[in-house]
Amino acid sequence: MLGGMYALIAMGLTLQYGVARIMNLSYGEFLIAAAFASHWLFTGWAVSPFVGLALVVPLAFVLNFAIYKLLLTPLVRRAPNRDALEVDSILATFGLTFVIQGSMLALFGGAYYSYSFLAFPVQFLGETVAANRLAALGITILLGLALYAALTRTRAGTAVRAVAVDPFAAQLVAINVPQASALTFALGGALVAAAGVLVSTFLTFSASSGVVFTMKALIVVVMGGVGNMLGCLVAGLALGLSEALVASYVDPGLTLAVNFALFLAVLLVKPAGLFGRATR
Amino acid sequence: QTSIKIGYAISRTGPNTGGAAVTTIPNYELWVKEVNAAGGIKLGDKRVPIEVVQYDDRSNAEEAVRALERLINQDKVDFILPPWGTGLNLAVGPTLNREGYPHLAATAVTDRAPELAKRWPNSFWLLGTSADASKTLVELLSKLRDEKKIGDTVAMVSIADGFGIDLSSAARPALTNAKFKLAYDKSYPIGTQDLAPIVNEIKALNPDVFIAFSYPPDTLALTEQSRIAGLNPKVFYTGVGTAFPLYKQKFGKNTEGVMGIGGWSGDSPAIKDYLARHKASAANGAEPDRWASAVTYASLQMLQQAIERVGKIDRAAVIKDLQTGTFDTVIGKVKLENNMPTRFWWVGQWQGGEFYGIAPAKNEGARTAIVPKPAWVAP
Amino acid sequence: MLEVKNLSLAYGLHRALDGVALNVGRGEIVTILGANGAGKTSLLKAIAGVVRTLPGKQVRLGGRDISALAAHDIVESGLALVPEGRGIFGDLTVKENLLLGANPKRARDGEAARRERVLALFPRLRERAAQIARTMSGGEQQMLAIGRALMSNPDILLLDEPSLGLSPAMVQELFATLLRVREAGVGLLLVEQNAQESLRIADRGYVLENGAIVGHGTADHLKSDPAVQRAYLGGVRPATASSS
Amino acid sequence: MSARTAGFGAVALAAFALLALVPRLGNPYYLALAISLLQYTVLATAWGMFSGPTRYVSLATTAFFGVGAYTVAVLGEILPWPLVLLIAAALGAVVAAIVGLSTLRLSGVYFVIFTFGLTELIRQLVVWFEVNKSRVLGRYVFVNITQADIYWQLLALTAAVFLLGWLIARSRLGFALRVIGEDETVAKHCGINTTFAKVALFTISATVMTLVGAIMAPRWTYIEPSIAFNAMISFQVLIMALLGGAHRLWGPVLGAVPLTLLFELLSARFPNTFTIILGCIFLLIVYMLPRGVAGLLEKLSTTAGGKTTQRAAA
Amino acid sequence: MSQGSGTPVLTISGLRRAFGGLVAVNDLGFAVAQGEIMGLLGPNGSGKTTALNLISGVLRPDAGTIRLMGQDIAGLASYRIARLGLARTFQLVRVLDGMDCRENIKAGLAFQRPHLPTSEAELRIDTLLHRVGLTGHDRRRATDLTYIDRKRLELARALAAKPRLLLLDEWLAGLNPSELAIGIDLIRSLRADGITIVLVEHVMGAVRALCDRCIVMSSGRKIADGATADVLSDAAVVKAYLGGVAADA
Ligand SMILES: Nc1ncnc2c1ncn2[C@@H]1O[C@H](COP(=O)(O)OP(=O)(O)OP(=O)(O)O)[C@@H](O)[C@H]1O
Ligand SMILES: Nc1ncnc2c1ncn2[C@@H]1O[C@H](COP(=O)(O)OP(=O)(O)OP(=O)(O)O)[C@@H](O)[C@H]1O
Ligand SMILES: NC(=[NH2+])NCCC[C@H](N)C(=O)O
Ligand SMILES: [Mg+2]
Ligand SMILES: [Mg+2]
Repeated sequence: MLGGMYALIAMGLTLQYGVARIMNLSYGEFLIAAAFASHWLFTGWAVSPFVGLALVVPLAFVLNFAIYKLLLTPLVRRAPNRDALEVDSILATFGLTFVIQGSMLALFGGAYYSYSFLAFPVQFLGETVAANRLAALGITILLGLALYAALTRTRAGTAVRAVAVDPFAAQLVAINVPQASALTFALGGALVAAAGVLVSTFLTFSASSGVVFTMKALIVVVMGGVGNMLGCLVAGLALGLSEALVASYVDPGLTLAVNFALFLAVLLVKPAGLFGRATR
Repeated sequence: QTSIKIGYAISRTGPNTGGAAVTTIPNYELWVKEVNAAGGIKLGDKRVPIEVVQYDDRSNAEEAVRALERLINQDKVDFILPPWGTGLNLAVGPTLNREGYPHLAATAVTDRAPELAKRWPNSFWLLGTSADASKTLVELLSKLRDEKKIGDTVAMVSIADGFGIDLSSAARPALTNAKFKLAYDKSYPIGTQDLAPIVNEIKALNPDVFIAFSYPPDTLALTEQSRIAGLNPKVFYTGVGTAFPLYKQKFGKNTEGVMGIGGWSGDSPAIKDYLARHKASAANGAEPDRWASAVTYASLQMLQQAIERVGKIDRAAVIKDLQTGTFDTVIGKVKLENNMPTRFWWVGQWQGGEFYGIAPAKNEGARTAIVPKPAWVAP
Repeated sequence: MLEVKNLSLAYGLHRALDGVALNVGRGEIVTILGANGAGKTSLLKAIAGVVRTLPGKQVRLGGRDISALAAHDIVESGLALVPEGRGIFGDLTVKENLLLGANPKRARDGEAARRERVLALFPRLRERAAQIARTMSGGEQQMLAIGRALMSNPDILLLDEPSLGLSPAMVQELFATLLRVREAGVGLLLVEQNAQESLRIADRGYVLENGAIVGHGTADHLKSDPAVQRAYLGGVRPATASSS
Repeated sequence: MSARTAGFGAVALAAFALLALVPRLGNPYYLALAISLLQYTVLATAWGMFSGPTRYVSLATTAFFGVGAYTVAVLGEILPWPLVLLIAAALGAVVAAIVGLSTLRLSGVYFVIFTFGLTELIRQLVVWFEVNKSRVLGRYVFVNITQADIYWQLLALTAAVFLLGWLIARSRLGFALRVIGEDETVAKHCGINTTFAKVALFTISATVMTLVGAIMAPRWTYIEPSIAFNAMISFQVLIMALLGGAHRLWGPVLGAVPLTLLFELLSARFPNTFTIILGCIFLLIVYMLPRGVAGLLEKLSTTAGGKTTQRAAA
Repeated sequence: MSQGSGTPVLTISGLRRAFGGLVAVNDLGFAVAQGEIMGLLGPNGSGKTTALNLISGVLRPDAGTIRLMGQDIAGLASYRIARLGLARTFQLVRVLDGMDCRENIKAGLAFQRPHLPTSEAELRIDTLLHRVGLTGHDRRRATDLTYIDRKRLELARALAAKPRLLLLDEWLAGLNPSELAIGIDLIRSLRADGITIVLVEHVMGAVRALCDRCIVMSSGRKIADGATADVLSDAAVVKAYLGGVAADA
């Protein structure tokens, strides 16, 4: 269950970082922003989050596209190499984190927000689970597999990965690199918005809870292997599962510890993540 | 003296934001607005308005300490209002003590409160100790058992931080001494996002009493999960956040019979009036938290009354007055003993959409507990 | 087919190309001779649009002005570059690299047939379809780079030292292939260190010195030019000089 | 060379002597500010000492800072202060050596996030241990250490760090690290024991961070994991060092000092819109100073506008 | 320096390394005598670079022994092997781009045992700069060098350690004919210093000019071993490597 959520929140980042090469530290803030949007639509206008998805996700896509074009393109242009871009994007999105968080604080204040949607029990594999979480899990797996297939099985998806591997060579095979990067970044933004909406149906959040999601997402992304959708899905589910198992059979106090230990162990055994290809 | 400068540093960003935004900030703002609307604080025979200097401590102990040092040395404020939460109140304690400012900690729960009050005579610990909280809860449970309203299996979870651990460490021996059976006793780390495994396991144990010493996000999550899993014990008690307006907003009818830490005398006219004023003043008509909000507001009233009785900016005298005086506040008459109140609300319960104090039962306005808790209804 | 006029390029203050003009006809192999650092690589990159050039250039491909196009659009219009250092996608498989070669829309028709031709040319690529490109040997990567460029169905193919790191047998095969590619009507602009080899298959050649064209002529003409011989065909003296 | 070094040393010495007088100003606020400045100066410099030459971006600052602070929380009231510091430093060094040995084969983000995960793991374990074994969470430290004492200790540490950094840069270890930063494979073929070099530097840098945590701890009376292991510290230090320019020993200071002051100024002036303004200013800085403050200074001081160091793909 | 010509500098036997199912080096064995320049040839992907990586410690062998001057170095860390007197260059030239030429060379000698005193090291750097033809480029950064100068610098760095054995992976590739001549002279001159060289190269002219002996690999296995002229006219080698027409360039 929880694993689904971990995978969900990480998918957008694996696109943005793994493919568009932007290490987006303001990732969690975008997620919370979408959660707020959904909350506002639901409590203010009685718009179901599923309908909200249809509103918020395209909006996020456009917004992220604009952000990439306006804020990040200059950095991409001036970066002499990948490392420099990574440093620059860390710094810039760190600044962006403050801007977005500050705006949300101004708009919504610092209080906790939460609402109830699909909060009824359903039976699933002999377990009683909340419908909203199950819905999120289902959507995650669908999205994850669809994206994975798109990235690996189609030419366009392969092109997107090619940009990640070598932007210089990508233009030699007629890929419009700036455009492809912007679209990928925007797609990542749309995914995180979807995650935000879904997460808001079952988690309590506040304007300052973004960081937590950024870090969780980063961990899942890295554990799965940067840029790999399937890795993202598997790593997310593995983390969620281990957390649940430890909570039930060992000690709920150790869930996060075990989570991190699992993550560290994976990296020690496979330094490039579960599905990563060792670069060096 | 044309104004009284009052400063505070509060968590506007960082993990404490949620608590500060619900419990502390609206009350500081409400109080300042009301006082200034009335012309200010009475110093001798004239009224001087309050001038506010405020900072963001970013939920960080170091920032909080430095912000206070700035308030004191740069802004030269006359009085300081404390930050939100136990940790930060402890962090700023030495500074306020050294500089001789009264320290009215209204959102800190710590077992070292009596000792700290001795060490720092300027500090006042208005929310009490966790040992007291646990003891009161267990007394209530014992009474209910004696009345044959509940059995003796208890499941307890606590958040793994100072608050949850203090409370559970105090509750554990208290429960055992009272011959309760502790069927489940675990803690979970801050930031746990899925409490379903815990709730499911407890459900399987089918306890009579469920106790969670939790924080707002997990208080909501535990309640929601319990409803989904159908964990419906005779006593359902959760921690910080149960008394929040958000809780009522989210769970509506399902709040009925839920117990939680805190509570207030919901029937008292003073509280009713306070609730109305709070709603009118706060952004989006937000309601106060039914525990520390009222205490916070009361602490401000106490400060004002002490200043007015002294009649001038004399912090030592104000501290003295706070130690010895009697105050008329929204939570009733307050007279501190050893820098702590004598009366706390430790257990509250949602009854008909209001969170009433139910224990200690000797408190004025205490309601009788609804036990067993009614079954969850579909939302 | 390809006409270049007034092409200039500077890295900071250093002028790497100065008013270069050249042309390559349909089905023609043209080679560029020049010392290390003369600007050969820069020239190919400039034509392919992957470096910023000084204003005033004119590049026409099949009569169409492509001077203002971005690199990816230049590929679309029928010009492919096999860059120095190969420029393959190291983390992708051989198969995916070839798939991307056919990414330009003009290359979609007949993709399967072209792939067959490329794989027939470099059987190693067929064997290793699923290998991660980065882990291939130096020469195998070179094959992949050329194969990928061919997949884009170019009218003009620019090759920057394609024989680098290839075994002698492979070089011969490569040159034979280039001749066959030319047969199909593709124009080739070839940069090689080994001027002798390249003049052998080329129709014409240009001599580039310090960023400027200082001479050109047919391959035979260049081969017999004493200045060219001295500068670029010095060749290696046979092994007799070495002690045994 | 040596005359210049001596001259520079004299100036530095004088500067430190002058700085030592800050507590005498008698304004606790300035003292607090100075403590903050020193804290971040040391942390960022220590960070840059390792991450600058090796280009490993570490988020483990908090882990070591926290270990230091927690050591004080546990032992501060029991043992004499110098011994507490010594134990903290030793603990930090041991943890760093273990971490270093296990992690330095990771590269890029994998290392970054690993260090973050590690910090969280340590924190979770501390929490779990406290909850289940010592049954307290949140410890009180009442020790007789004044703000001025903290300041002086930090100042001494600052001096030590710069001296150390300077010595390392001139040593073979420093050179080895630069080679590693350029191309690790080549470094190995030059006979450099890359693992040892990296672990050694990581340990030195981490020990310093641990000491900062230990020295700062008495400032807060109450220490719990969320205070000691506050992940923000890692981020702030990283940002400061990057902004200042981690490729120079003195680079991180140039980020730490202005940023600390900026944070301070903004939170003093604009407590409510603090975050937004900070974010905007931050973005501005990033766009205007592509190579950090150190890069800007270098550009101003040399006419030969240097090209960016390129990292050969290893 | 012609002492100890009896023991081979490098002895390899039964060397094997596989990547997944692909056996890149298979039961490879040979010995290189002191002062010899040995050519290691073979078609693309035959395992030459892999063999060099195994010898220099970049990769661990799955099986086999590698002896450097009698000492078994199979599986040793590359920095240890380097300190035992083995230096190499890379198929794609690798210099320390952010450093100047002096520092690049210094990197090659600073970590050898025993340490050289500073003055001697500086002297050695000067000598090497001169030796490879980079005099006057001391303070130029490696990025700013031309291709051949980068190759020169890489060689100088490898030489800085005074290696007993030098592995050159296509060091001559990409040079034009006149540069090639310079390069060949440079390598030949190394032999006079008593450096033993294993040379991977596809430029036959250079192989003929330099190598006393050649080994030819194909699909990871050794298919020929002997005097250069003999090996290059061997039918199997011609078929697998040189192609129909014997290379004559
Ligand atoms: N990115 C760059 N920045 C600065 N100078 C450059 C850059 N690329 C090339 N140069 C310089 O421009 C000149 C021409 O370089 P170019 O690579 O085009 O030569 P080339 O003829 O291809 O040489 P080679 O035979 O070595 O491949 C050289 O002096 C080179 O140093
Ligand atoms: N890390 C790896 N993973 C998988 N296969 C590899 C790896 N490294 C090398 N190979 C394969 O092993 C074989 C030998 O490669 P190697 O680089 O040793 O060839 P080479 O003889 O140096 O060729 P070239 O002359 O083209 O440089 C090749 O087929 C190559 O694809
Ligand atoms: N109603 C409240 N918000 N109470 C505040 C409790 C604070 C809690 N003890 C803390 O540490 O942080
Ligand atoms: Mg070139
Ligand atoms: Mg090779």
